[in-house]
Amino acid sequence: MGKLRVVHYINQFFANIGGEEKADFPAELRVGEVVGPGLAFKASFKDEAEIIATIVCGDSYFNENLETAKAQILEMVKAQNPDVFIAGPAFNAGRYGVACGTVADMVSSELGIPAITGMYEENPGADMFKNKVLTIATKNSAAGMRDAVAKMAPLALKLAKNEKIGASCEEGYMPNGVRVNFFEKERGSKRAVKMLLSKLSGKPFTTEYPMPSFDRVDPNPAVKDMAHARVALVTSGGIVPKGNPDHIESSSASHYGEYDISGVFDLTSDTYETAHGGYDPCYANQDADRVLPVDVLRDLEKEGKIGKLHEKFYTTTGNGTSVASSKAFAAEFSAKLKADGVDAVILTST
Amino acid sequence: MKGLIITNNPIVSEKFGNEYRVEYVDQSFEDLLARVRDFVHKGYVILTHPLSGSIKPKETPYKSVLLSEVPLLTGVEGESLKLIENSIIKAKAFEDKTNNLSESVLNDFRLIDLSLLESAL
Amino acid sequence: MVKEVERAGIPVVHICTVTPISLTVGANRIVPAIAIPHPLGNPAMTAQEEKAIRRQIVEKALDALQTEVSGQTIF
Amino acid sequence: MRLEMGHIHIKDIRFSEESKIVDGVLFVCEDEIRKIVLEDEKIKSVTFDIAKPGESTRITPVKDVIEPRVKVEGRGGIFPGVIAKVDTVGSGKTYALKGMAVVTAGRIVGFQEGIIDMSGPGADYTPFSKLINFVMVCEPEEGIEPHHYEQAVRLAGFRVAVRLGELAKELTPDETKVYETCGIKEGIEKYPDLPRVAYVHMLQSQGLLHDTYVYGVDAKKSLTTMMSPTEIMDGAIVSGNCVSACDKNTTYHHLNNPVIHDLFEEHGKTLNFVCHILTNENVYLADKMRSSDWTAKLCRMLDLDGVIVSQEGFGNPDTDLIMNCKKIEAEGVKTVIITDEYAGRDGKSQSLADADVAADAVVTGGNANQLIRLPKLDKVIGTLDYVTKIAGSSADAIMDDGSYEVELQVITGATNEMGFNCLSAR
Repeated sequence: MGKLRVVHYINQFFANIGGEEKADFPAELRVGEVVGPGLAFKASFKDEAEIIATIVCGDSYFNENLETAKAQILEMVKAQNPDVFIAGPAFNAGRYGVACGTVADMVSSELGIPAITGMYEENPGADMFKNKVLTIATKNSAAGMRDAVAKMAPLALKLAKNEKIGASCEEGYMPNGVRVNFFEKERGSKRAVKMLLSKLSGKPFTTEYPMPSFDRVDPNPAVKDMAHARVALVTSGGIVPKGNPDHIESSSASHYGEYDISGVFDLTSDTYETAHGGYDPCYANQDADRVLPVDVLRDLEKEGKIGKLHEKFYTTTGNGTSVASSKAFAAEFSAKLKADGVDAVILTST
Repeated sequence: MKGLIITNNPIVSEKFGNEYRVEYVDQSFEDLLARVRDFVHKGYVILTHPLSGSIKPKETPYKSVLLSEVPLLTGVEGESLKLIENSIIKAKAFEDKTNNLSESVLNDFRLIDLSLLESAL
Repeated sequence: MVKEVERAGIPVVHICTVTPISLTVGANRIVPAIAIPHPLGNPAMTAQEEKAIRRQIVEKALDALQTEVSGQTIF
Repeated sequence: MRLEMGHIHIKDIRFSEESKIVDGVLFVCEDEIRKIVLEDEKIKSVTFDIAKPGESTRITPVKDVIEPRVKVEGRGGIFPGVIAKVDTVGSGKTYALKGMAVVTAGRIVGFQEGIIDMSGPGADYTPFSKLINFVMVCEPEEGIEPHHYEQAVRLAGFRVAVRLGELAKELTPDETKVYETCGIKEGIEKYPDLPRVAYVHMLQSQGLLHDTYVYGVDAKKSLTTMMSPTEIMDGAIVSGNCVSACDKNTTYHHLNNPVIHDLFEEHGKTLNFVCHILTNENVYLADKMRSSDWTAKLCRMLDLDGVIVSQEGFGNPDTDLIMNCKKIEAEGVKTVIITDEYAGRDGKSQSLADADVAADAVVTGGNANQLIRLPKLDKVIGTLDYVTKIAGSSADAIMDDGSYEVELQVITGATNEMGFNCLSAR
């Protein structure tokens, strides 16, 4: 069959259009053109693959018109129908990295076309997308272009040919939480002795299984004027309207619920219940206020102790739901709460 | 009574029925762990590891767990809850292989589960 | 979940039973709840007593939201 | 303690009228060996077979793998407190028959553990596909209780390995290696500026089919203890564990403990290999607290700088492993832990049943849930009717071409947690 078909996504800087001052450059499809880093990919592909089109898009244009830019780029890629989609490499450019991750994730999840990107591990886009898109770890500047392409090109070909992808340290992509077996050159005990000697002498070493780390987030400043604050309720205790209209699963929830409680002053056994499968549900089903204190907050609202109880509350079942999905739910509804002008959140969990 | 045994293994409840308080539940491996969690939520402390034995969860249908005789007055014991929640997550990672097991195989699994519990009594 | 609310710039208080779990989950403002199946209530009490207990917990949560904290703090 | 270990390379194994070793070929008299096995009336019958690397042969269900050795000089005999009488071993001279093993196989309990494929993709995942295996397939007497029958097969395996080892007593080894460790004070004086390092060896100890024996003593009955790293080379530790084929330590693993070997390689050069600490993995949580407290206390009392910790088994021992790691690090002693992972068939589940930030240096033997297709092989030594029941394989595991799609956890030694293999994961 012919050469594998590749579509390459780059920003205004790598397309030699300009720097920040040209970041509003709108998304543009250049069919049959190989631009900037594309040339390095072309050299690496030799006759196995070819870049059939390059999409150029300014970082500001992308971030400020997110939905339209995403839709435009999706159409462009769909029309070209490549075997694999490459975004970047973005190195340490934050907005470009996020854009690369977003389009690569979009192309693979919505079009089913395999996609990869590459950036420096401290690029904000890395944490956001490394678990969704194969992201090659690159150096922190374009000086690392040769090394980045040397890793991205072969991985892109493997994806295009649907070949088995090796472990993160074999292929050079950032660990994405998926454990892949491979054979080391030295046996485990030898590696353990070397690792211990490095640890004892204070030299750097790389653990082969990073413990699930609990990253910290700094606390927000305190609420100054609670009497005028809009307070919202969130729970992982699975409180839902009677009958669980959106069928939130009792464990490993795949989505969260958003429900309106304007005009609701008390949760009763025939209006609310729990969908949570991780604890004895009878108490919550008798009186859901025991998990979601709507009754007390309405009193406090009446007495002027708080400004307003936000009319929407968000709920899911924290039982067995993977860290990644509960993180995604919370990121989504927190944005909504922020947009609705919520000043503080009370989160209850069982 | 010297402790609370939660088990879905008939020979465990037969053997220790009078010596220990036994909560026999005729349910699956995972449901058994959920039952243990309900007791932990009431303040009972776990005394034997819910994933004892290298026979994998849902490869053997049987599991027996020893809990403290009485619940703590101060509410849920953090370590026990962490232990049972992690055990439930781990058990989920395994395929259920307990359908159509012959009686002799089930009998051996019951014996092993009993021996694992006995090593702690 | 509590970390994502904090990350979005909204002060958040986590009412939960087992503080070690919420410590590992990374909450900054923590108010201990009564029990897992009924974090803000106690079925053994009368309805009035139960609502009074609930109010105490919610008020403590509101206090926590109005208190500056530098790291994980149990109220 | 000083031990001279002589290696005698076995090139081939053949049946013959008289058991002897000539020019690296082991001749075995089947009747003589059968008598040794059937000394125990709980074993009804035994059949023998030989499996060589590269043959289209599958051995299953495998219970234990043992390397024949013999004490030539020095105190005690091989497998002290089990076969030989109790005496402190680990000094003098010992010979080992290398390149071969005695493999005990046959039904012990309803389900069955462990496959060794001598060729095909399965061979890459077990060290025993590289050895010439002398396989003994046992059948139980009617009505024998599993406890007693498991012990009978275990001891029969050791008796055969000891008998074969004795054949080498008068030979001269092809190669000799000397292992020497010294007392605490002597070590400090001899290696004043080398870091003091020990091996914390967690032994499976949870009950029937899950036990390990130290000088014949069931490990679950003992608090943490320590011994010279050469004692294990004379069989001071034997396996009674025949569950979870991929990460159980066979007696072969104990005799050829890789952590001890690789620490000896560095002994006197980059580190001072102080001692071999033994601790268990009991079911009872209070035992776990006691043993891990005791292990950390020993590390502190010995003024160690660092330890390597290895575990054995799934789930329950993860708790001990993390407890040991946390408490040893809290004593200011650096740790590296070796484990395997059960990260699900898709590799996305939580690998261990416990975690702690102190465990920042981990070596992994791979994900035991990884699926692998084992082709149909021409010859089976043992029985196949349990293979779909083996841990990690489901009923639909048998494909139309007779091959099996199973998890790595059914292959003996695949994800060993002492670091015996090169398999890893990221």
